[in-house]
Amino acid sequence: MLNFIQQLINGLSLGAIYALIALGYTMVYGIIKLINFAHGDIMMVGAYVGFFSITLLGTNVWVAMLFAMLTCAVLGIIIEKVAYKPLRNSTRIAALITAIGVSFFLEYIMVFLLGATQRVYPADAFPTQTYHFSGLLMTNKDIFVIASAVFLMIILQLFIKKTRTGKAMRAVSLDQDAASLMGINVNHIISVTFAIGSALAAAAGVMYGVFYGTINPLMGMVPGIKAFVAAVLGGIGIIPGAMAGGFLLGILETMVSGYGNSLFRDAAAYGVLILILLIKPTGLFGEKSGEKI
Amino acid sequence: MNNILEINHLTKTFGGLNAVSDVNMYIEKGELVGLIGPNGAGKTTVFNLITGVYRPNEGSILFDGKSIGGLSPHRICREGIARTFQNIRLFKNLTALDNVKIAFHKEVNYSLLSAVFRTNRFYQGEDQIEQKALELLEIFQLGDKRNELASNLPYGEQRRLEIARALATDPKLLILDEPAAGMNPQETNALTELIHWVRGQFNLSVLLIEHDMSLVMGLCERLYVLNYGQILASGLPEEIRNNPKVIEAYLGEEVTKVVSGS
Amino acid sequence: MKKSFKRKAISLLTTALLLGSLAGCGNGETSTEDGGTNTATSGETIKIGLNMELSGDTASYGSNARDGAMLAINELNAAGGVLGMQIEPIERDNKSDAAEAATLSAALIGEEIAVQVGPLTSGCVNASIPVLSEAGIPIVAPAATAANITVDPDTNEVRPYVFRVCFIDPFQGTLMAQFALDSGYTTAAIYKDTSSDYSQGLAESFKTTFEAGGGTIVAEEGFTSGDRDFRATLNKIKGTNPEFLYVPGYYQEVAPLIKQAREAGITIPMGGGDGWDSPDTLSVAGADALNNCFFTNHYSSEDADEKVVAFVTAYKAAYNDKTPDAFAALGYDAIMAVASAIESAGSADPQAITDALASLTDFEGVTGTMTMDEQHNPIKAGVIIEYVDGAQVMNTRIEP
Amino acid sequence: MELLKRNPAALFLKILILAGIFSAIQYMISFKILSTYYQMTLTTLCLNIILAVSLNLINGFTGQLSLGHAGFMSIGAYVSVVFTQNLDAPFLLALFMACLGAALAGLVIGIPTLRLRGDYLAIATLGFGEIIRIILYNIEAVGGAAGITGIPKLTTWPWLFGSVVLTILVINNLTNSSYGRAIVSIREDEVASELMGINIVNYKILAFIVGAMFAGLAGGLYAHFFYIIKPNTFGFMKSFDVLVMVVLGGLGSTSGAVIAAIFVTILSTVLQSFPELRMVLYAMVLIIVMIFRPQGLMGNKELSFKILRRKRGEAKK
Repeated sequence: MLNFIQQLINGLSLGAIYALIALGYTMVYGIIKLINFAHGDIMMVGAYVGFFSITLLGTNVWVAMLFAMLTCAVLGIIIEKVAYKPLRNSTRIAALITAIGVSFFLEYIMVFLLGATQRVYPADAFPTQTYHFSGLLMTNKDIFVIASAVFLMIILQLFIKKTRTGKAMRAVSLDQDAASLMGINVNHIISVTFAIGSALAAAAGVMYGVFYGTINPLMGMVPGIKAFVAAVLGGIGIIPGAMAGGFLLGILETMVSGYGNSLFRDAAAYGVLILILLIKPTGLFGEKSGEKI
Repeated sequence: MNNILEINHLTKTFGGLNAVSDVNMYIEKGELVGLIGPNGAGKTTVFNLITGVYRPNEGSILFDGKSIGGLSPHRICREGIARTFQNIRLFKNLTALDNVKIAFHKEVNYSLLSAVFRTNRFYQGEDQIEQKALELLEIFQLGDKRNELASNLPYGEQRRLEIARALATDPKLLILDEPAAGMNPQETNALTELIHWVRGQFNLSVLLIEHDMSLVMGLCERLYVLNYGQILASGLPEEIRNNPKVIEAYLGEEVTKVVSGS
Repeated sequence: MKKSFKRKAISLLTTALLLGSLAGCGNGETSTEDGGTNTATSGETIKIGLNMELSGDTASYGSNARDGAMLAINELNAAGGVLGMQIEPIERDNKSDAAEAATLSAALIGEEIAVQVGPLTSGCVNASIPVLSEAGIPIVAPAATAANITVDPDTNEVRPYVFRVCFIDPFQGTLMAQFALDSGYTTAAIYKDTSSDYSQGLAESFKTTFEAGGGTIVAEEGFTSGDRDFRATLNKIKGTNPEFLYVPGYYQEVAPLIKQAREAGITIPMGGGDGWDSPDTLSVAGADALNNCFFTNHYSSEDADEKVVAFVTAYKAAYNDKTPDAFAALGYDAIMAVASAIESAGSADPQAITDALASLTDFEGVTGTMTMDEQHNPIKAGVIIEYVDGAQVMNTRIEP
Repeated sequence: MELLKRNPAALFLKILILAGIFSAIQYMISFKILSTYYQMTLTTLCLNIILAVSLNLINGFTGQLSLGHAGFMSIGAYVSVVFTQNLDAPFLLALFMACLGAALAGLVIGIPTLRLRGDYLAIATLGFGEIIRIILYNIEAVGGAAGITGIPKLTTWPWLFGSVVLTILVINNLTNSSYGRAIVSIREDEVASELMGINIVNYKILAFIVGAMFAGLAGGLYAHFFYIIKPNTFGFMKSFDVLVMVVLGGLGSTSGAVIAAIFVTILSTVLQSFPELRMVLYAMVLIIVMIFRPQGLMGNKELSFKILRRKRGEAKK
């Protein structure tokens, strides 16, 4: 039982990283209905910006995170304007292929500029502290990522439900044409969405670096796909769903490794994706909506 | 059995809202029926229910005596219902001829292997389809446009091509969603004649949604009026024209339009 | 219409500018590539094909080995070359792809190379062998540790043109298992990288030796390269109460793994192979976590041996203060072994090099002194290195 | 035979050209004019053509984004090797089983996921490819991560040539039939297509199976040429390479896919020494082509004598 709770904690903190990335994924998908394959790679760029901010500028981890978020917000806007916007009225397959192109572009431009070797995140940027409660084990980093995932999810949810921009986002995600008729500047709203989504990815990137100690140009690929699985699991386009999906996926992977066969952990994650797509493609929190004809 | 289509208690809800509720309709064989109503009344939803795009929550749809409610669209098409779309949905990057050929799909009489190995049967089948498709294009005066991409055709011709494509599926019931939208009066007149002629020639029943009242009144033998997802009235065109409820429903819309400044 | 064209034109321009700036950076970065050839004076050169993994998932092994090899070539050329001839490296990227590696070997044969150094991974080496052997060109694999590289597994015959400068998987696994048994441990767990044949090979030989010596393997778990979170499996392993944990993997995964193991309260000794060796292991896992950790290696970059010190200094000077890992050292040694073979053969003819490589004796490399055995595997010392408060300390040196 | 009557001159010409290409290369191989390197590049080229043409059926003609082509290829490779190495089956049977195995996998993944919208399919096929790889890692019988080595070299030029011709022929004949038009109509407008009586799920699955089948063929040929197969060979990167070819050549143009496969194979050889740049360039090709010509360079046009003639006619006007 104790071991089970320990595994649950492990699962939650792994899931928190997925959740953070999934939040941005789900926002972008919600608004332009595009799987932004590059999202995981924006996280990677964020991790690098944080890394250089700490090592070259000597900032602390919080300033580094802020830097990373700002840089990636701008990067997100640029990516949208350059690569996605011209394709807004194209076929879905064209947009998807572009997204894959952007993803590879970010990965290999970083390999080209910085080399494929990994970088070590300075360990003293965020010293680990370990807490024991009656046989259970938790580090300050666990608490930090879980808390940030929940905190950011709540902020984001409030932002979307309460603010003017948030409401405009919802309107755009429901019907772009109608929203623009209502006087909403659709381009502006899409830019804001990309900025927020990318900033969240950057935050996740810095946390990833702090948490696991190393970063490399291809680090975004797998977490990116996993985060997408998390977003689908929770119901894509739904903010609390992304977080729940992230945590669920983290726990699932932990349980497969901890009680099943660690060799098939990733297979289980993709298996769940295919399963959820079959049984309830709209995800756990999603509602069905028909296509307009 | 004199009715080609019979709809009973048809209901469809979206997220708790009734888009269509308790609709009852029938169409007799060979009849030309219109479905009218203000914007957002649920007309296209009824069409989508009949053609299987949506599944009804309640109610039955009988086509030629057979229940088709809940069948998938391609099955319903094979039963003999064909349609056009409010905002034209041609296969834009294909030629006019290919658009029609695709709709002849259920007449393909050669197997996949025949196609791969190019047997004689394949060539015969293709020739037949090509010939039929060309005939149909000629009927709709599109013969010389056969190799044009659908997206390059002028608006009116796209509408005609869509009807031709629908007829290629050999329907018993043709469903037209605002066929005259965006046409000038001259074109509308030609269309009216065309629909009349097509019905006789192909031995069809026709159900159409239309906003253009002159077309509806001149063409349809019977009308249904839909408002807020419910049948408000039905009857002969003259009866509908003078029905106070209908006038109110339409007037209401006009008034809102004026108020909202559109 | 016009407007959308303008928008597209702008985005094209932006991308073009990006590409332009990219190409600009590229010139500066890749200048090391042909650094070795510029001192060539005599018309005759010895062409060495470098068939390496420079992109794809094992790109970091290939680029480090390439750097080590280029350093060796530059040193040799600066010292007047081999037999008075300059060495001309022909560098090719096999994209970590076996088919590509084979194709490149064929291309290198066309360029009349005397010998091929690389690829790094056993799979790519295996794919290269048939082409090169047919043409009678020797291949020196710096780091292909799979047992079946130099010997044909079907016929059990030694492949005449295939050599390597590293010890083989079974050697490392056996070494560590023996070490664990000697230390008095009777139960062990294995946590291996299932996506790497290297890791699987080490795990297998560890298991065989350990069980043959009377020990029990209580758990065998796996991760895949790229993983960073190992806590769930570590907790599971912890539950099986092993006395020793064998983690044959590469430092990218092993370092966070060790750290997480210690955080999860796994205090038992842990062991691994040469894949552990990197300064990153220390900086990621931390000195405390690494106490009571041991790994088998070809060489240690912190070794006080003067050959090693000279190599590390030269490497750091050449590559932005980067510390050479085992791949870099093995790449360097592969070139040096080839050079030594050419000198002793007195000829750069492929067949002469092959014969000289087969009888290579007491060649002093950075990774140890080696003598080629009849199976074309170097007989060389292996070391077990222990981490003591962050420092690599030679625990045991096992002479051949 | 109708086939002979239709346009005997063109048919004769085509056969003549093919026979010419075949014998010219066979001559060069037999008399060792073509070095091993060029033979290997030629093999890669042929495999790329098969992969690009078959993926184009799924991505280009049907409009469904599949990112799991390398997964199907790996199934073909492993199945064929099991047949030749462990069961001593003749090569033809092994290749046939490779196709069958991959087609079966296409069916298994196709039935559930093709009911979904396009973007889910992309992710599902990606996950599917990964699952295959993970499973292969963990099957000791096929060598785990190390894969299988020492595969007999059975893939020769006649096999390659025959396979390329077969692939192009089958896919071309399929797409130029009613079945092919049905498939294309799905890409153009799924809803309209279904309302015209086309069972879109069936046709998507058909395209998927046929595409997977030829990927399996490519896998079998690959395994018996390059001596070794391992799970990592068939990663996402391989699928990505093929996708670049399809996009470049035109989504829905078989001749475009062939041309692009040739072009990309040569380009990748030229860029050998600039590995990172190659990937950056590939990525930019995807982005730029999609922005300026979302239908791909050739669009859905086929290169044929007819087009050439028409072009000349236009120029005269």
